[in-house]
Amino acid sequence: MSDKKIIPAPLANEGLPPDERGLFCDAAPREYEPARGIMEDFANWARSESLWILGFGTGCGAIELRPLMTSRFDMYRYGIQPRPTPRQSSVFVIGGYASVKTLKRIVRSYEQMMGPKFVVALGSCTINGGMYWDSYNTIKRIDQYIPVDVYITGCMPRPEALLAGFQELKKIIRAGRAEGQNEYARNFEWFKANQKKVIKDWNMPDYNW
Amino acid sequence: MEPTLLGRIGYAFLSLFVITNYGLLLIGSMARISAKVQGRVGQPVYQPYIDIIKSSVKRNAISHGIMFYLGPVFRLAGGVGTYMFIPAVFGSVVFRNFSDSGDLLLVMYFIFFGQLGMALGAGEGGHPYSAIGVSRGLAQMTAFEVPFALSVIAVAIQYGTLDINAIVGAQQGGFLNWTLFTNPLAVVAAIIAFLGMSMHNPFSVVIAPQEIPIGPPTEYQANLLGMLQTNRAIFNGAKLVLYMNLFFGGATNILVMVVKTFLIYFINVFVGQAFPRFRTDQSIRFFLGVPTLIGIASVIIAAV
Amino acid sequence: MDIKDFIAPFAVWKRAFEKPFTVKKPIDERPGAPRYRGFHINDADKCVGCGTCEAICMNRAIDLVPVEGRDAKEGDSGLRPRVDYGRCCWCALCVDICPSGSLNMSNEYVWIDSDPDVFRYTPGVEPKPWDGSALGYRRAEGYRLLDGTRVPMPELDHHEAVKSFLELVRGWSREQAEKEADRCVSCGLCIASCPAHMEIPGYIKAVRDGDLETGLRLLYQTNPFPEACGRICTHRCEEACSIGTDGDPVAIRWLKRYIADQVELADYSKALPRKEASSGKRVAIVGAGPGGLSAAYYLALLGHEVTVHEKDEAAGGMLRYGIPEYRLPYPALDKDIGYIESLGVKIERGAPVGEGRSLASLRERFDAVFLSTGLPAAYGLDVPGEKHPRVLDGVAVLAAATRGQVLGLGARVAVVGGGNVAMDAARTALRNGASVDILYRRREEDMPADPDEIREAKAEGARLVEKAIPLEVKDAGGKARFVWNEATMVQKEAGKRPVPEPIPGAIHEEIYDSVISAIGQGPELSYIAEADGVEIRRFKPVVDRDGLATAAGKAPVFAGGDLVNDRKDAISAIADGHRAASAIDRLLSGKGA
Amino acid sequence: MNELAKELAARYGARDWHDRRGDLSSTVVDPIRLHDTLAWLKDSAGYAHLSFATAVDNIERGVFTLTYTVRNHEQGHSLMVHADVDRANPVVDSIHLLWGQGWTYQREMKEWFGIDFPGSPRVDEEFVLEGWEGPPMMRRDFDSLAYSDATYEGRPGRVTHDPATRMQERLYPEAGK
Amino acid sequence: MRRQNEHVIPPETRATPDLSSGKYLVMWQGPQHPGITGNMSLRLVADGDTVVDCETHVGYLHRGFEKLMERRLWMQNFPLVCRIAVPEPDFNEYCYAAALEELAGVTVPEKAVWLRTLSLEMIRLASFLMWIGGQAGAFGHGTIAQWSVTMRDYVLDLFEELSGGRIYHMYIIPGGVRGDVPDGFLDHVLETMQVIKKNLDDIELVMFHNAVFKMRAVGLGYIPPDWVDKYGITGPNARSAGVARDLRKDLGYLAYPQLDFKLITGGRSDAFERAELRLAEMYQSIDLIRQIVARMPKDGPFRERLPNPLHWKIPAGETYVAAECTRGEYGFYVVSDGGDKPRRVAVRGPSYTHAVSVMERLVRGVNIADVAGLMVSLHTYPPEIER
Repeated sequence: MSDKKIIPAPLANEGLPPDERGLFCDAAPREYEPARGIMEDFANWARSESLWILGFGTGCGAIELRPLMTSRFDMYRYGIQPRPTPRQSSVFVIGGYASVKTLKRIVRSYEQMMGPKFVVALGSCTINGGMYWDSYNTIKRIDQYIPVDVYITGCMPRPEALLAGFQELKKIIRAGRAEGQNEYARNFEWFKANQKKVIKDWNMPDYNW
Repeated sequence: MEPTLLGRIGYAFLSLFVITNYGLLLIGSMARISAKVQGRVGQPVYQPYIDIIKSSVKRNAISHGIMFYLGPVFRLAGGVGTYMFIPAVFGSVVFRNFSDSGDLLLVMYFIFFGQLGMALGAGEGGHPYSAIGVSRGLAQMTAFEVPFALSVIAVAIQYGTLDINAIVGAQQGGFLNWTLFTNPLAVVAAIIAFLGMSMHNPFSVVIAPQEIPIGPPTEYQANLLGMLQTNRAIFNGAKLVLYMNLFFGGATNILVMVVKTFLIYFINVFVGQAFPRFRTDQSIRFFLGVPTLIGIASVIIAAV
Repeated sequence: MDIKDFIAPFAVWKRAFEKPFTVKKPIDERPGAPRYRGFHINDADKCVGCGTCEAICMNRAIDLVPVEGRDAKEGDSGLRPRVDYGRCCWCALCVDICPSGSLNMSNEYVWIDSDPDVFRYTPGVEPKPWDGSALGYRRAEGYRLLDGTRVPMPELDHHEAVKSFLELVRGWSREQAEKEADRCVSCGLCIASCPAHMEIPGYIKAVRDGDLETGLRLLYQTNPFPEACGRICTHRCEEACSIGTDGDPVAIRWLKRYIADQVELADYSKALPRKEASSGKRVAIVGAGPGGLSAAYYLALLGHEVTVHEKDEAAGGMLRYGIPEYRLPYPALDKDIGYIESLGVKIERGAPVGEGRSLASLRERFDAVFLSTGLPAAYGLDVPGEKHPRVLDGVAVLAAATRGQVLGLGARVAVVGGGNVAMDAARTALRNGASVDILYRRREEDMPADPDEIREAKAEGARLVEKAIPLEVKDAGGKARFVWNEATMVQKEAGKRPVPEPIPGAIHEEIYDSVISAIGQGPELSYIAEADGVEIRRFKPVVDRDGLATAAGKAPVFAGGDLVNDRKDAISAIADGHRAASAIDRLLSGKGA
Repeated sequence: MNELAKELAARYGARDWHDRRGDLSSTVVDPIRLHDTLAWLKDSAGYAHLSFATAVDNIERGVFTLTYTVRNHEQGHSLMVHADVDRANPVVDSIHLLWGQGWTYQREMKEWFGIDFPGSPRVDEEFVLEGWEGPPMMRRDFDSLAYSDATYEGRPGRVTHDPATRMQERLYPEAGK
Repeated sequence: MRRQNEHVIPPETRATPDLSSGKYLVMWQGPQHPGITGNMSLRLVADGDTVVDCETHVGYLHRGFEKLMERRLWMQNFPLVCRIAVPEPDFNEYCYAAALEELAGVTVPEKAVWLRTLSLEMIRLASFLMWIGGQAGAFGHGTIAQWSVTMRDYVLDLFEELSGGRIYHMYIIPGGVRGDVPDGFLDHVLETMQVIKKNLDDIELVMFHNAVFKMRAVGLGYIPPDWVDKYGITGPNARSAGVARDLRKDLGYLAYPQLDFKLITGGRSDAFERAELRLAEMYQSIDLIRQIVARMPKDGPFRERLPNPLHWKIPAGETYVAAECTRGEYGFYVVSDGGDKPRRVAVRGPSYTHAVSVMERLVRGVNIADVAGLMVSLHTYPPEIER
C-alpha cells in the first residue's frame, strides 16, 4: 500500500490525566490509498467474502443476529461470522439506537478495528432516532459519529433483511465504495467534535488505537 | 536415489505447500461437518482461504513491540518445524521432509515451541484476556503433555527407536501391526491428549469466546492473524501426520494419509460437538487422572 | 454422574443425518406473513389528508406534505402522509386509526441503502415496489381505534312527533355529547367547508374538556346564531368530516347546539368578548335575518351603532318564518337574537324599507348600509291553474304557522317540490292532521332537501311521489285537482345529472284540499332604486368579495345572505354578514378595504 | 386488611389507606418513619418481598412521593407504602440493610430524581448515565425533547403541514385578514 | 462433583482488595464481550482464576422509557413498552394494558383473555428456548444454541402469523388484542409445538445427560432459600431454591386459573437445577399452549372499544400489575393524574435484582470461566434493568 499521505499531527489526548498520556498512542488516523487495479479488486473480493462481525450487541438489533448466526439463517454460508474482538473484526453492526454510554464504546471499538472496516446500521433508530427521537440518552444519527456503509431500515429488521443488507455491503465492497476508514480519517476532526459534543466525560485517548 | 540437499529443500517446500492446503481444506470441511450437526449448511469449504487472504490484505495493523510480532512467527515456526521433521508419507521422497533418526524428540520440542512463542507474544499484547488465555493454555498444555508424552515414551520403548520413519516402518505389513492394536492403551492416552492439543471441546477453554474473547490471539489482527490461521492449518496437519505415523501405521501414499488424518481429526469434531468445555482446573484434573494412568499403563506394557 | 452422561451427548450426531433447519434462499423463500407489518401503502385517492396518522404517531415519523396534482378541496386537504423510516417503529397505529382506511401496510420488509436520506417517501404517491401489495397488515374487521358510529340522538317518536310542534331532536346529555366529541380527531378538514369557517375542532375540544364557555366563545367568533345553527344548519362541515369517510361523520351540528343549550343566556356575557368602545359610526341593516343580525352583532361588537330594519313583526327572518317550530323552537332563536340585542343592536320591527323609508334615505342617515333581505317571494308553479285558491305558497304557509294562524289546509295536501321548504311544509301539514303527498320532478336522491328531513318526513307519514312533472291544477268543487305527468330519468349529457323526460300518456291526477307549492323563492328587490347605483344582474345585487355592492354616492352599500349568495342557507348568510361587518368596519375606521 | 391498616396507623401513623384491588392496597407514612414501617412490615407482618421501590415527582405539591411495594406471599397481598419527601431537600433513610437489592433502587432514585439515601452503597455513583451534566432527568421539570434537540442532531429535511392551515391557504386565503 | 452440603455461601460484604498490590487482575467483562447477556458489563477483580469482587455496570441500553412514557399519550405508549425487554415484549404489553384497563375500568372480552394467555405462553417458550441456547453456549456447547434458536424462530413465525410482527408483536393492546386468530393458525401452533417438543427431547438428552455440563453447572451459583426474600428473587431462581411462588398461581391473572398446571419447584438451587427447572417449564409451556388451543373460544369479540386514543384520559389513580415472566415477577407501576398521559410508569423487571445485587454477590469466589455461565443461569436481560 502506498503511504504517500502526510501523517497528521499528534493528538492532544486532553481527556486523559497528564501522567497517563504517555501510555496511550497519540497518532491520529490517516488515510490509506487503495491498491490499484486488479489487486484491489481481488482484495475487495476477499474482504467481501469474509465478513467478520464484531460481537457487540449495542442495542436491541442484537436479537435478530442470533437467528442469523444459527441454523435457520446460517450466515456462515455467506462467509459472515461473529468475532469476539474488534481487532479481528471487519464489520461493525450497530444494533439500533445507541445510548451515549454505548456510543462511547462504539467509538472505541470502531477505532480499534483494523481497516478496511465496514459499518452496517440496523433499524430506524440509526437513521433518524427512531422511536427514541425525544430521548435524552440516545443519539439520533449514527453517521454523525462513525461512517456508515449500509443502512437497513426496520424495527426490527428481519434476519432476511439483514442478510440482504450484507449482500448489499458485499456489492459495495466489491465496487470499492466502502471506504469508511478513509472517510473517518479524512473527517476525523468533525467526527471527533461530534463525539465529544455528546460524550461529556471523555476520559479516553482521542483515537483508540 | 537420494536427492541433494537442495532437492530436499525443494521437496520440503512442496510438502509444506501440500500440507498447508490440506490443513485448510480439512478445517473447512470439518466446519461443514460441524454445521451439519448443528442443523445448518455451514461455510464453504474454501472459506479459510478467503479468511487468510482477507487478513493479509488489511490496510493497517497495530503493534505492541517486537515480541508481539514474534509471537505468530514463533508459532508458525513451531508449526512448520513440527511438520518439517515428520515424514508425511512413508517411503515417499517428496514427503519425507527432514525426518531423520531422533526426529521424534525434535517434534516433541516443536510442539511446545509454538505454544511458548505464542505465549510470549500474546503476553506483550497487554490485553488481560490474552494473559488469561496464555496462562490457561500453558496450564492445559502441561496437563495434556503428560499422557501424550507417556504414550510417546511407550511407543518409543515398544519400537526401540526415536526415528519416526522407523516407527512407521515397524508398523507396516497389515493393520494389525499398527500401534493401535499392538499398544491400544498408548493410543487411547494419546488420543485423549490430542483432544486437548487441538483445543476442541471440551478442552477449548483457552480460546473460549464466551469467557475470554478468544484468549491469546485477542490482540492479533491483519497479517499476524493470517499467519496464525496458516499455522493452524500446518500445525494441525503436522500433528495429524505425527499421530498417524505413531499410532495408525503411517501412510504409504498421499491418499491413505488423507483418509487416515481426516478420520483422526474427525475424532475431535465427534467429541467436540457433543460436549461443552471444561474449566482449566477441570481439564487439568482430567488429564492428570485417567489418561495419565492409561499412559503409565501403556509404558509399563511396552516396557515388559 | 453415570455412564449415560458420557454416551448420551453423542446423540447430537443424530441431527447430522437429518435435513438442516436452514432456509435455502431466505430472502426469496420467506415473504412476510400475510399480516406482516411492512412498509406503508396508501390509497391516495381514498386518503383525505386529515393527518390523524400524524397525530397518533408517537415517533413523529409522519409528515403531511403537498402532493403534485392534488390541490386542497372540500373534505380533502390535498396533503398526503410521508413516512420517515428513520423514525417509524412499524406499530401500525396509523393503520388502525386511519379514518378513511386508506393507509395500510404491505408485507414487504427489505429496504437497504447506503444513503441515509432516502428512507422517507409518500406512500401511494411515490411508486414503490410494494405498491398494491395484497398482503400485509390490515386492521382487523370491526376493529378500529376510532368509533365509526355516531352517538344516537334522542328524538321524538314519529307517531308522537306528528301530533304536535314539539321539538323533535331532544339534544344530548353531557355524557353523550362528550362521547360524541371524543370521536373527533381534530383534523380541521371541516373548517374549510363551513361557509363561516368556524373553529370546529376547537369547540369540539371544549365539549370534550367540559369547558363550554370556551366553546361558546369559539362559536361566537364566527357565528352569533349557535342555537339556530346548532339545529338547522345544513352542516356541510359534516360532509367534509374525515371520520365520515368510513363511518358516521362527527355530529358537529349537535355539538354546537349542545354548547349553546348548556350555557344560560345570562352567562353569555361572561364567556363572550366585550363590546369595544363606541366608534360613533352608525350602520343600517335591512332585514333581521341571520345575515343581517350577524352583521349587526359583529358591528356592534366593534363599537358601531347598529339599527336593523325588519319588515315583519319579529326578528329572525327565515329562521323564524321559514323553519317550523319543531325544528327550531322560538325560545332558542330568541336566545340568539336576545344576546345580539343585548349588545345594543336596535331592531326596528315592522319597518320595511321601501316607500317612505327608502334606501337612499338610509344612506343619508347612516354611515353604511347592509342589505340582507333574503328571498321572500315564492315562485309559482308555472302551470295552468296555478292561481287556484287552493294552491298555496309554501313559505307563506310556514310563516302563517309561525304566526299561529289557522292554516285550514284540509285533510289531503299535496306538496310540490323537493327542497327543505317542501319538507317543512309537508311536515307542518302532517302536524295539522292532513295526509300529505310530496310530488317531485326527479328522484328522491336528487332532492335538494336535507336527507334527514326527507327521511323524517317519510317516517312521519308523508307519501313521496317521485318523477312527477306538474301539468295543471283544475278546480274540483272548491278543491284542487292536481294533474301530473310521470317522468323517466334520461341521461342527456355525460357527466351532468339526468333530466326527467315525461312519459307520453302517463298522466296521473289526484284531488287535494290544498296544493302547497314549494319549488323555490326569489328576491324582492323593489326597494333598490336605480339611483342607488347598485348593479343588479340575474335578480341579484352584484357584490365584491367583501359584499360591497356600491361605494359610490353617500354611505356605501353592502349586501349579503340569500340575496346574493348561491348557497342559500343560514350559515352562508351568517358568513356573509360577518364578512360584510369586517369590511364595513375597515371602511369606517379608515383602515382601508 | 383493616387490622393491618389500624396497626400501621397505631404504630407508625400510617394514613390514607386505599384498597386499590383485592390484593393491592396503599398507605402513606411520614418519610421519617418509612424505614421503621418497612422493617416492621418485613419482619413482623409477613411483607417480606420487596417488589420494587420508586418515586413519583409531584412537582405541584413540591414533593417526591416514594413508593415501596411489598408483598406478603402467604396472604397474597401487596401493599404500596408511600411517603412524601420535600422536593427541595430530598433525603430518606436507606433500606439497603433490609433488602439486598435496596441499594440499586436507591442508586436509581438518586440519579433519576436526586433523592439522597445517606449510607447506601455506591449511591453517589452514576447508575445508568455516564457523564450526565443535566438535572436529574426523571424530574418533571426536565424536558427530554428540548434536551434531545439541543444535544443530538436530527436528520434535516423534515417539514409538515397542518391540514386546516393548508386548506385555508389554498381555499379561502382571504379569511383571517 | 460437589455436593449440596459443600455449597459455599459467598460473603455478604464486598471484598476490598488492594489493587495497587499487583496481586489482583482487574478486568471488564462487557459490554463488548460475547459472554455477557445483552449489553452490560461486569468489573471483575480476580485473584488468579477466582473472582474476589464484582461490580455491575448497567445503562448501556438506557433509553429513558419512563421519561418518554410521560411524554406520550396512553395509547401511544403501547408500541413503546414492548421495547423494554426485547426477548419478551409481550409481558410488557400485557402488564401495561392490564394496568390501564384496571385504572380505566375496562373489562376485556373472554376471547382476548385466552389470546393473551396464548401469546404470553408462546413468548415464554420462545424466551426459554433462547435462554437454553445461551446457557449451553456459556459453557461452550454451541450446538444447543444452534438448535434452540431455530426452535425459537418457529415460535416467532407463529407470532408473525398472529400479530404481524416477529420480535415486537404489539399484539396485546389496551382493551384486548389486535386481531383474531388467522385461519389455520391454531393448527400451526400445534404442529410447531410437536416439532419443538421433539427437539427439546434431543436437547434434554444431550445437554442434561452430559458429564461436562454437569461438572460445570452442578454446584455453581448456589442461592440459599433465605435469599429469596432478602434479595427479592422471583421466578425459576426462587422456585429452584425451593420457594413455591409463581404469580400465575398466586395472582391468577388471565386464563391461568382455568388451566391445569403444577408449580415446579426444586431445592438444590444451583445452575444445573435452575436449568433443569426451566426445561421442565418449557415442557409445561408446551402443555399449556396445547390446553389453551383446545379451550380457545371460537367466536366473540376480541377487543373492547376504548375512547378515541387521541384524547383518552384515564381517571386519576395508581396500580401495580405484575405477571410471571420467564425470569420472575414482571410488573408495571402506573400512576395517572387524570390526564391523557401517564404521570409515572415504573417497570419492575426481575433482572433488576438478579443481574445486579444477586449477581454481584454470587460471583464472589467463582472461577472467571464460570462468570458467563453463572450470569446466564440467573437468566437476566439488561434492558429491563435500566429501561
